[in-house]
Amino acid sequence: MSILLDSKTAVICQGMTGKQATLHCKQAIDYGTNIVGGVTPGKGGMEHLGCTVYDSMIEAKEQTGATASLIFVPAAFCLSSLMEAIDAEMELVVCITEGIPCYDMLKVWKRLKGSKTRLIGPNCPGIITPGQAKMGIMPGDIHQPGCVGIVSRSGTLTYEAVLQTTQLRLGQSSCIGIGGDMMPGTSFVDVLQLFEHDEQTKVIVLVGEIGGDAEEQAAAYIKSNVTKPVVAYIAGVTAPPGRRMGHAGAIVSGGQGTAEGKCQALKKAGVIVVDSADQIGAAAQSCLD
Amino acid sequence: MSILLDSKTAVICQGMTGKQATLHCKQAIDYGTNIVGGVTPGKGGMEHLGCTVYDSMIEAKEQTGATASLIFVPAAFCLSSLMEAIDAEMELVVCITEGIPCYDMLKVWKRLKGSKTRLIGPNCPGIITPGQAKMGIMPGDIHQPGCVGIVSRSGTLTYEAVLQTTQLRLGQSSCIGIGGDMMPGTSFVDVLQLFEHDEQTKVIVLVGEIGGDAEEQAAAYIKSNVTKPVVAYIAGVTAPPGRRMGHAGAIVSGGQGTAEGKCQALKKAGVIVVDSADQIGAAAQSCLD
Amino acid sequence: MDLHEYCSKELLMQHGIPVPHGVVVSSTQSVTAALKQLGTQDIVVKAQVLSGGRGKAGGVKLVSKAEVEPAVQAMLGSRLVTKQTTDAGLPVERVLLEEKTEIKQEFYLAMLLDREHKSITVLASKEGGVDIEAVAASNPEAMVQIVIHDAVYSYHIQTLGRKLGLDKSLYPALSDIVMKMYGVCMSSDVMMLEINPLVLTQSDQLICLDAKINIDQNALTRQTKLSAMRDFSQEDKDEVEADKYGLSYVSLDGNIGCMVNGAGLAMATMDMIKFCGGNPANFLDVGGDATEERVMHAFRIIGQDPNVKVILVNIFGGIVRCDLIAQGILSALKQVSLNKPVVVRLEGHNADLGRKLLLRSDLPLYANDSFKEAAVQAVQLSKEA
Amino acid sequence: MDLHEYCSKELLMQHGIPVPHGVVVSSTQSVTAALKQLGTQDIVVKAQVLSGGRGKAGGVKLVSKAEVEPAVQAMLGSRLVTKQTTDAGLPVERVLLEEKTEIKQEFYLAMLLDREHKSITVLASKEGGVDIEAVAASNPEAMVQIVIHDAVYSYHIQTLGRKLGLDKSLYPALSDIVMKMYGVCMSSDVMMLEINPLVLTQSDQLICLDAKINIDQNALTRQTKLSAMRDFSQEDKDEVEADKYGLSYVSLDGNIGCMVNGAGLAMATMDMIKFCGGNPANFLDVGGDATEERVMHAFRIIGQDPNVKVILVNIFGGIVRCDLIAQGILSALKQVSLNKPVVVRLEGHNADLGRKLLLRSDLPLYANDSFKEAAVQAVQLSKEA
Repeated sequence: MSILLDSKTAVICQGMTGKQATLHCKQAIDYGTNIVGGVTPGKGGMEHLGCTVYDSMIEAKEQTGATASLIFVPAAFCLSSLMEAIDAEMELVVCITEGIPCYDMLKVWKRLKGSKTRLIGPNCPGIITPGQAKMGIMPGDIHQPGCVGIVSRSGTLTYEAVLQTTQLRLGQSSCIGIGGDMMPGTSFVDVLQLFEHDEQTKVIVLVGEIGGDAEEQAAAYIKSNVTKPVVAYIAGVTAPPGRRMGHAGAIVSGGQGTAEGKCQALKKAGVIVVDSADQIGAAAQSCLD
Repeated sequence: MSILLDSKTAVICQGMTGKQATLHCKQAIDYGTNIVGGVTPGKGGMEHLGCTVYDSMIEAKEQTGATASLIFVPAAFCLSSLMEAIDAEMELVVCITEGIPCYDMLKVWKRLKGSKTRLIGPNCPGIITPGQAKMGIMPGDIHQPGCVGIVSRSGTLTYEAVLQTTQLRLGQSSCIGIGGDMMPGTSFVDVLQLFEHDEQTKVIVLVGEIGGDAEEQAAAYIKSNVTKPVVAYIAGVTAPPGRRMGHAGAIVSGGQGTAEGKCQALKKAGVIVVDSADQIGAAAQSCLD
Repeated sequence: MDLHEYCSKELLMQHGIPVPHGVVVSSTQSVTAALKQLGTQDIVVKAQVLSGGRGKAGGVKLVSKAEVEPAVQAMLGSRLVTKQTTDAGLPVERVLLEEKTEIKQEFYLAMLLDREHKSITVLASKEGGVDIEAVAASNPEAMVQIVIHDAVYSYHIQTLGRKLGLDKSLYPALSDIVMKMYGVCMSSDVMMLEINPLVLTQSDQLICLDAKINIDQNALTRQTKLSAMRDFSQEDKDEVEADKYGLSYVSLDGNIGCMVNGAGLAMATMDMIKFCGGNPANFLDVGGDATEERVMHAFRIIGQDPNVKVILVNIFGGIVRCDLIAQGILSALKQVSLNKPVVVRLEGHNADLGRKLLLRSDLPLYANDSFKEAAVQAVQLSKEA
Repeated sequence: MDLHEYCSKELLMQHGIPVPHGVVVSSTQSVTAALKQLGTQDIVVKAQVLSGGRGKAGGVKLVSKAEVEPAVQAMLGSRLVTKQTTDAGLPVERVLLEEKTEIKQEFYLAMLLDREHKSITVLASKEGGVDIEAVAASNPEAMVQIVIHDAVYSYHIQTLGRKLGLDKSLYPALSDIVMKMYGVCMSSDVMMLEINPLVLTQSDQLICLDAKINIDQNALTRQTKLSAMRDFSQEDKDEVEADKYGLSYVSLDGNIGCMVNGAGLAMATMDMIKFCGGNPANFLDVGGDATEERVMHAFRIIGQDPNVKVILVNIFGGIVRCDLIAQGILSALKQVSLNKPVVVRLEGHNADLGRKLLLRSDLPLYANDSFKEAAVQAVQLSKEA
């Protein structure tokens, strides 16, 4: 079992012929991901990484039967690509692109509502189901099939959690980076729900950060809906208010979105909150003893 | 049992202090409908028909706990009222208003998607659960509690079906006029689904008319999802193409939306299609023998 | 409401969409001044009537500047009969003079409010300048359909450009036109905006050679500029009059006049007449509150149709009491002297009382409490008359 | 990106939103000409710095026309220190001169991109012209919040008008302002548009007395006019420089410089330093591909902070190989002479190889394979230095 992605999921890459996309698609294919085609308007018919490139998503979907899309399109053009993927009714869309304007995401959000698409990202490392498939930019080799479900707003910080759980031989069921933007397509709550219903997942690791109220929402959801143990780490205890810490979403404003508030909410919901990032793996293991 | 509306449903009337609204609210209250308040901006605090009038829906909902709204607001202002009802997360909204511009309804449609609201209408007679409650302009006295579920795009034509089933002592479970506009909030398919799952409903009467493909969609749905007998009558066999027959939605264009096509589709789906409007009741009775 | 070609093009032009340079004239006197504004040697002369098929009917002519005035003279004041009009045709009160466009390729491009998808939908075809319904029927593959959910995105344009076989260098021009068409639709309550043909000129410009716009009837009160463009001369005069009194009226070619409350019941009544072997002369919905005044105007308008031999009234008294309606009918009939038999079927609230009132009158009235029997009676009377 | 008050007001004015009549000056010479354009006897003189709390800090003065020039002279070229700035304050390079408004009532009115509701949200209060966060904290009832899902509807305006206690005669003016504010937000990628105060004048006009606009950083490439208004003099010069090289840098007041890849890990590194008893000097994310050039610039910028005693590098080699990163660090350190100890923690792809490379060098480098131990080491070094 796994969530959202497995070795059979047929994946199209939008913007496949770009440099970054080529690098990461190659690694994804090597990892075992079933990438069945690419989309680059105007390059329809060409071959790339052993796949056919199509002019449009609808064509790519019709020809390949793909149900998922991985997006590497530059931020300025990404709105159109996201809409195209939603209009083509892709079930899973993973958007790696960083720097998409907020008002573009506002439009995407309105279209997502009531649509058939689940969007992960943007500005995220993507999703991996260890040993099966990956859609994203995470290094495959630090992962190992196992029982920890990891969900995170950050990239490299996720890898820390992955590495720790791999070194402790717990492994991961699936890892999802929901992204560092203000309005991610998939929230902590969405992923918690999936992990709660996933048999393979025995313990959930949530890696949050300052800004917004995603962690508070997660805490409320966990309290009433999650029976599995949850370990959390929140980055940004030392971040000063009013300053954007790299991620568009990582900003404490008007006293809202502090790490302290998030930790407290999670603790009240019964979550094991660790103080420093190197304790994530050990805390996850302690839940399984 | 009944669908959507019963004697306990707490109803707010938007535009309650208007002339038409006053007339029909009075009749609804006499019929037994649980009308708990009205909304007319600027008239908050006044008493009307024994109810309190509020300035806004959110206030009215908070004060009364209403879950349904009946709208009599003039077409030019109706978009705002519909949005207000949706934003207040009313579960059921019945909009009687005729003549709302299509582009306003386009906006309403986008908001309805993924919202908590079911909209009936606009440009419709409303919904009645005989013996319990009515939200709309239909004459209560021709109805009788019973086993026929009626759904229709027309007003007075629905009353024909009602009267016939009342005279045959079959009675009605619920009757819903989905309205004569191009883009009704609730479709035949939506109501068929409700009737299929309603224990009280033993036979379903569908009254359609030319224009659009709502009847064709209904036929497809019936074929694969409806186990109860369905009787249908389609008005407009003699209507010439390209002319709008009163209702905004009743127009045959480009060879699409003809009565003939609709009747054929329904017959193929196993529906009993009657040739003239006076046969509806008898056909419904024949299903129960 | 349909807009004339010259009005449609004016609206497009206001939004920055390219149309040929042209001038509309309503008299031969203004032709000379108009021609001074036009640059080409050959001029396209187009009769402004609200109907398709003008070309084949002689409503569109390509002539030299010298021949423009006689061509305009021939058109103005005449009635143009096309495939889509009645035999009486439509009056030509204005003629559009346009510069000739050198055509390399013709396309079809339309936007419509799509009730199925609850969106604006683009329809397009490589085969432009012809009867598009024929293309859609004979070669559906040639039609492109693109659903625009919330805005026009570059992927829509790329798809459209590819399907139309346009060179990539034309995508920006196509995008500009499509985006602006979308703007026209959203801001002007457009039900249908049809450009047929959209033309690629010899100098590789995209330009709208003909345009047809239909505006949402329900939005005319807020589209004041557009509703001022309504040309009643192009409409059925009885229908226009009925509209004035809030009556929905459509004239048909039978001989049994119908007066009904409710659009669905009105259609069902027409169908019932046909079912019983007769022929309806019209669709008429008097609306929810069949007041005496409305009923009177309805009788008057129905009576204006010389084909009508008998009138069938079918009223379902819902909220309104049938006895009041009966009184309305009686008093309306006294004011409008019809000299035609009227069959009245009343049902619903106080129907018995209503019928009694009608039967007591000395007018040629037949009261009937059955929908079908009333229709049978009307059909019989129409054959006797 | 924050806009200056005068830029914000210019943008509002372009959209037809009422603001006081004013002129911005950047030298005392232009004061006389500016005053000719202003009609009132008393003039409001406002220092243009990107900070709140200007009034209490002496950045806003109400003076007679005669006193304007000396007031401007005192402000221009000075640095304004407010509650919200650092002790160094911000340079005043422009001063806004405005006609005095006769105030009847002050309100707070803001629109912001609301991440929680995925919408634009209106925030408003009867208590305007004051610190709104204090109002929100002390009297949350006084704050109105209205979520705008897709457009401003009349019911929004009615709700807003009632909650602000406005007379109904002012609803149309309020509606006009709110609709246009919505237009500004949608067309200019506005994260926050704050009008504080919105003023009801003695002559019953609504007018925006102060305005603060923040533009989405991600949208600056398409908002060319607005991004041209960016005033680098108001920003931390190291942060501006870092931004030039694609580095996310925020200076803090500790003494341990940080260089990390990934925003989350960068924050976690700061936190770890604090957790181990130290104090981070900055947040710095070198980004996904920590190229040699970027690493070099990062070292240089961190090194410019005189407080920095030691640098902690924390890199998780995901796709990039750690040995390549180690080489980049070594060669960057050779180009930038730091004279400060550097603790490097490398993890991930080829981390062993990377560590070996670092250990072999003769630079003051400490390689460590544990996140926590590296932090402990850095803290210790910072205390020894």
